[in-house]
Amino acid sequence: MATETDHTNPAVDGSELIRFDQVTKRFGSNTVLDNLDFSVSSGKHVTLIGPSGSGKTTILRLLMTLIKPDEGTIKVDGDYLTHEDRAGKLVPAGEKHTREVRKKIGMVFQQFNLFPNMRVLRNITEAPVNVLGLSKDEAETRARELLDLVGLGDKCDAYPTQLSGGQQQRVAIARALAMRPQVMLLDEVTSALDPELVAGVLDVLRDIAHTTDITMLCVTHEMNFARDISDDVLMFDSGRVIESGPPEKIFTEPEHERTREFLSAVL
Amino acid sequence: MATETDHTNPAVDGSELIRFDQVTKRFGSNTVLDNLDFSVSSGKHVTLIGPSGSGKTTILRLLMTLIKPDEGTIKVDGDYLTHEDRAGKLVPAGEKHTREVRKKIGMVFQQFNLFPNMRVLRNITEAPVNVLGLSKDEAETRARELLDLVGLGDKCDAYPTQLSGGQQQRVAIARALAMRPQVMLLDEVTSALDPELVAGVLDVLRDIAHTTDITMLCVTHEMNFARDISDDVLMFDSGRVIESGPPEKIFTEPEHERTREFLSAVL
Amino acid sequence: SRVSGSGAKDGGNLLERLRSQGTVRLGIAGEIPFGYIDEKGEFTGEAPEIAKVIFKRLGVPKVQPVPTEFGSLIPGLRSQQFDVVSAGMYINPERCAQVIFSDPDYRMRDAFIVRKGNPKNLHNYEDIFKKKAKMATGTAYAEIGYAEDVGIKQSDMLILPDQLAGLLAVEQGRADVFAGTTVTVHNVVKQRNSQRAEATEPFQAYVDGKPDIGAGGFAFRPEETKLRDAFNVELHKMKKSGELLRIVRPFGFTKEEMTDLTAKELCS
Amino acid sequence: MSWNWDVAKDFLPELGKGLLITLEATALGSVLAFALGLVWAMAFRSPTRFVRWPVAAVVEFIRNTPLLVQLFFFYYVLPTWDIKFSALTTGVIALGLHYSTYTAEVYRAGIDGVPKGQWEAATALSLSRGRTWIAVILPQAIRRVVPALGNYVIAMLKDSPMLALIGVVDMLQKARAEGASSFQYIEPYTMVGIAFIVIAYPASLLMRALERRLGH
Amino acid sequence: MTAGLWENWLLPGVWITIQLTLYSAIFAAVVAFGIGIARTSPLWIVRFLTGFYVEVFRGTSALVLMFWLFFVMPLAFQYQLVPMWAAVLALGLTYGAYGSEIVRGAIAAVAPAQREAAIALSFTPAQRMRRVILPQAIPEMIPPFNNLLIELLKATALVSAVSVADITFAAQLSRLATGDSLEIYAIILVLYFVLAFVLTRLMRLLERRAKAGIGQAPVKSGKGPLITRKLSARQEAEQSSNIITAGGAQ
Ligand SMILES: Nc1ncnc2c1ncn2[C@@H]1O[C@H](COP(=O)(O)OP(=O)(O)OP(=O)(O)O)[C@@H](O)[C@H]1O
Ligand SMILES: Nc1ncnc2c1ncn2[C@@H]1O[C@H](COP(=O)(O)OP(=O)(O)OP(=O)(O)O)[C@@H](O)[C@H]1O
Ligand SMILES: [Mg+2]
Ligand SMILES: [Mg+2]
Repeated sequence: MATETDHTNPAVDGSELIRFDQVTKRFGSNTVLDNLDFSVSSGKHVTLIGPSGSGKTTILRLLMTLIKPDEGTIKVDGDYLTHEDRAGKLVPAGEKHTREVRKKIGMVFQQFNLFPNMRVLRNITEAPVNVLGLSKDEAETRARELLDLVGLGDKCDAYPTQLSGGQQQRVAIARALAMRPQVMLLDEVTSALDPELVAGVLDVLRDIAHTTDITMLCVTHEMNFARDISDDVLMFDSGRVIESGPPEKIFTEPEHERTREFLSAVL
Repeated sequence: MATETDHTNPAVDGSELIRFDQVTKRFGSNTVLDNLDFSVSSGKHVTLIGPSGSGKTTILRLLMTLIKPDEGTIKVDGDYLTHEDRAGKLVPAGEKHTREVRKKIGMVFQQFNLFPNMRVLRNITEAPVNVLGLSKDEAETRARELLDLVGLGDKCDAYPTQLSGGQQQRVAIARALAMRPQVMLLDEVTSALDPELVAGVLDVLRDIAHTTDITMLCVTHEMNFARDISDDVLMFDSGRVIESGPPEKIFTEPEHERTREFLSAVL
Repeated sequence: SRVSGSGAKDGGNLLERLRSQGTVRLGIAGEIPFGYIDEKGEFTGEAPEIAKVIFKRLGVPKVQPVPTEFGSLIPGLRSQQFDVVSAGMYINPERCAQVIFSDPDYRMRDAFIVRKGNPKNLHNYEDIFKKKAKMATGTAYAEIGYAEDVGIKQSDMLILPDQLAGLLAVEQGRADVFAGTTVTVHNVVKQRNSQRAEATEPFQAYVDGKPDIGAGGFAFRPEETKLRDAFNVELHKMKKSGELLRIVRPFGFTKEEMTDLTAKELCS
Repeated sequence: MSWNWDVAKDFLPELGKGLLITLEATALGSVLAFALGLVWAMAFRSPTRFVRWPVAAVVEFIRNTPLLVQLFFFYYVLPTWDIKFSALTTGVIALGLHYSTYTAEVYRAGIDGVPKGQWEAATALSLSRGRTWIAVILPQAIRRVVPALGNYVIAMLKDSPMLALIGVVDMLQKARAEGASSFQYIEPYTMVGIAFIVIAYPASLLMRALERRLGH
Repeated sequence: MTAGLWENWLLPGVWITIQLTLYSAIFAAVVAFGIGIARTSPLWIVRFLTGFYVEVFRGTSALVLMFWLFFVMPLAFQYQLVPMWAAVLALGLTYGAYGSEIVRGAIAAVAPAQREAAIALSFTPAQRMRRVILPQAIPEMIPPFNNLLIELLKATALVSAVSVADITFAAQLSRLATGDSLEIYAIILVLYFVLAFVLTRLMRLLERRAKAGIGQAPVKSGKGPLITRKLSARQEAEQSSNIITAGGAQ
């Protein structure tokens, strides 16, 4: 998985879309990721599993540039994420470069993080209009389509606080999709929800996984869901990938003792 | 139990020490106690049991004059608690009269309520010195004896925040005893404690119950403790005593369906 | 402390009390040249210097300054914050209703601070009124009354705390003219060595169409007539001997400013 | 107490004119304080300490020194630097600047109260920094600080009489002028005092009501 | 600035400002505790009157009040205070009203269970207040009181308007004497800042001792701006006084 591929047409299905190269991340003296290498091919749905504190969220936050790696580089679609290639030398990226690369990534958070001061529709159109430069009409048409997709066509004018958690999360998914990202990051998107609301959100995600060719990087504890949608499952422990493979293999005949332990605890 | 007794020597063992007469207490439209009659004889250890919200705490708080009854009268040791007998007419009691009657009552709270600004010794001596007029030396001698009794002879100079919950509760018991009350009110004194600290407090109370002739009125969910120390158990429901008797009877062959239900749930 | 009842009809005993204390408190208003604190932190001025001499002769060796705002001089005197107002205060009927005055120790006409070259050609209050110039003056200055007399509304005036603020206001164009007494305005222009403003020639102000004589003296509480009379006696001696002019000459006063008017004339 | 209704009646129109100036100074001062305070609060959040530290130092200094002295400073010193302002303008600037150091803290609390997830969501949507402030953070922050800001408006109202000391003809200055020229003190000063209570009390009741409504 | 101006006016002015702050603070503290405690009275008339007092004095401007005491009182009541005491009275009454809200808020913040425990031990209402409630409430009052004290220090500059020779008044005289505004005002702004800094430090010390006195660990000052007026303290002040105060009444 970690071999160099052709960069001339990087978004083509099957090519390498995300690449972590010797990435180290520390919080104080706590080394959370230790010289991590891993990559995700375009169009794939990859699930990260592993015990709490193993660094799954950290990977997503690095990709979203919410935090910066201490060492190593991250490439997205062939471009360095936190570095710039200036005359052959890697220098820390400027805000503008980062924003450009980051546009290819969308993220859905555990806590939804909808903007409470905007109605549902504007939550979705705000970024397309101001970042992608879509006209208001275009953005609204796109937003309405997405809301239909997540089954909330009638909630355009509601404020987030007027929605249930499950509905809010579905709006958050629509909001992320509205930016037409090449890759979606999903960090335990159902774990803040009441149990009866989980299914609705997972159904929407399944739908998206099966009907679009968007690349997905999910952290989840919903193993059934992971099995359903994943092309690859990566098992993390202590900031390293200790095992990876298609879900049928990982879930049924894991190689590592640690994976077995973990799965027997969560399944 | 609710018959009039001789008042000339009211504190004598076996005479009536507490008497509720047609007491009604409402909170807003919620009638918590409804024409309640009941009495406690001097020297007896009485336990109040019953489901949550049945009015047990309310009874203790009425006795402690933390709240006032809406109707009816309460007598302690032959004196009206919240009323004064002025020229044969019952009038609401003044602060001074109430305080005089209240001196016969001590209370231990669920949350200990030690004074955080005073060291342990002063927590205990403060009231005897300022209310009973004991000299500082007398009060301290008494306090040290009581601290020995509750097994905390070495904690005189600690602040309450430096003690564990169980230790704080034992200090609270000592503080109440230091006023030499005729009756002690105990409201779920162990339910705010970590399980491993409960036993120590109950042991102290058992000790006091068995070695002194102080009257005790306990609300507790510790049925074993109730069985151990009680002369009488009163089963409350919806602000009424629905059943009463010695613990052997109540715990083994309760008459009422409601009591049976309650006991099967808590035992 | 209670205000001493103004009922004392016997002329008061303040002078005796001052003699036994050895100190008299002078109310001054921080107005150059009448009474002010100089660069060395010492208090001086035309009026305090006269007062120092006279009180010494009356048997009160020490004077203590109590600087205050001009508008607080009369209330301060009446409420015993100090014993004498020694600020070159103009004597006029309104003030005479509140306090009693010594005979004036100087008389003076008004002058203006204007921008260099006097571009609006302002020489008296009528000029200001006619040319709708923006006038500034000090809090509670008598000049407010003079200006009102020709029709300038008080609400159109810029009332400033002191002459230094006035000079700056004119220099900066916040006001076209600052009105004050001749010596005051000349002094401040000189002190600041202003490059952008100048003082005009003195002129006569009018009230009710009659020339108003601006003459200033020392104010006392109404019941203290004895002290005032004793003060007057010494003042007159100094006027006669020419000592008065000698004392005040360093503050920019000339023979022009000397007067034989009495407080009685000015109060009516 | 010798209250003279005639004096009071004569002073009333003057009081009215002074009141207008008082309100004008308060209103303009508030606008300035609100705007500047926001600038400070955003500067506190600046990514570079070369902005944060100097701003923090200046804000601390202004907040811990008297408004009156600042007023004199601006009134007497600015002209020597050839900056020309009327007394009222100077007063409004001093008032606004002084109170901006208080409103800055209010905004800061409001901004800190916006959950971190909101910043992260804005980053995840690639919103620019400016857009994040304008569309996401400030609308949420300002809503909760409105009552606190309102309280500072009332405080400014009560501080506005200081402007009289640099010659702004507000209510207090009207009373001083009346006292100085006619030696009538009782009525003008009493009326000014009452005027302040009559305005400030309902205003603070209003703020308390607002606080309750926006409570959550 | 000449030595004479420093010696005769500015330094005595600093001393006057310190005295004023001290006296006004003491007076305000007495008012604050008196009114703050009275507002918890079971008698409605006491609560009403003290509430009225607070509203009136929070509503007035301290400067207007000072002028009133200085100019109107002597005429209206034939009673004259020397300017210094008129100033102390005005500042004390105003800041006492603000302080009373802090006192009331801190008393209300003491756990009701403490009051109940004290009743159960038969303390009289006065003993409850003095021995149980206040000792716990006072440490909580110190941070908001610190803020109020700085406001008070700043407000003392107002006394220059009624001719009390404090720092600000000395500055006015010096300005007239030298004609130089920048230097003198810059100097006294720094003087005020230093005084504020020293006061804050002292209050910090007091806070630490008070907290230690009730068995609580002293709070670490942590980050916070150089002069220590923590935001949290400000918020406490705001909450407990329900309404501003900061800068409130000058
Ligand atoms: N901002 C931070 N500051 C300090 N430590 C952090 C921070 N964020 C994460 N960590 C630490 O990094 C480690 C990995 O955290 P991370 O959130 O990536 O784990 P995770 O695999 O997502 O776990 P979980 O399943 O509980 O969400 C943990 O030990 C965590 O305490
Ligand atoms: N201060 C109060 N205000 C309003 N209602 C109250 C108040 N105190 C008690 N109640 C109500 O009175 C009823 C009886 O309360 P009480 O605390 O006496 O019950 P309890 O038997 O002690 O229950 P528990 O076992 O849960 O402590 C409850 O319904 C409670 O909600
Ligand atoms: Mg995580
Ligand atoms: Mg209970």
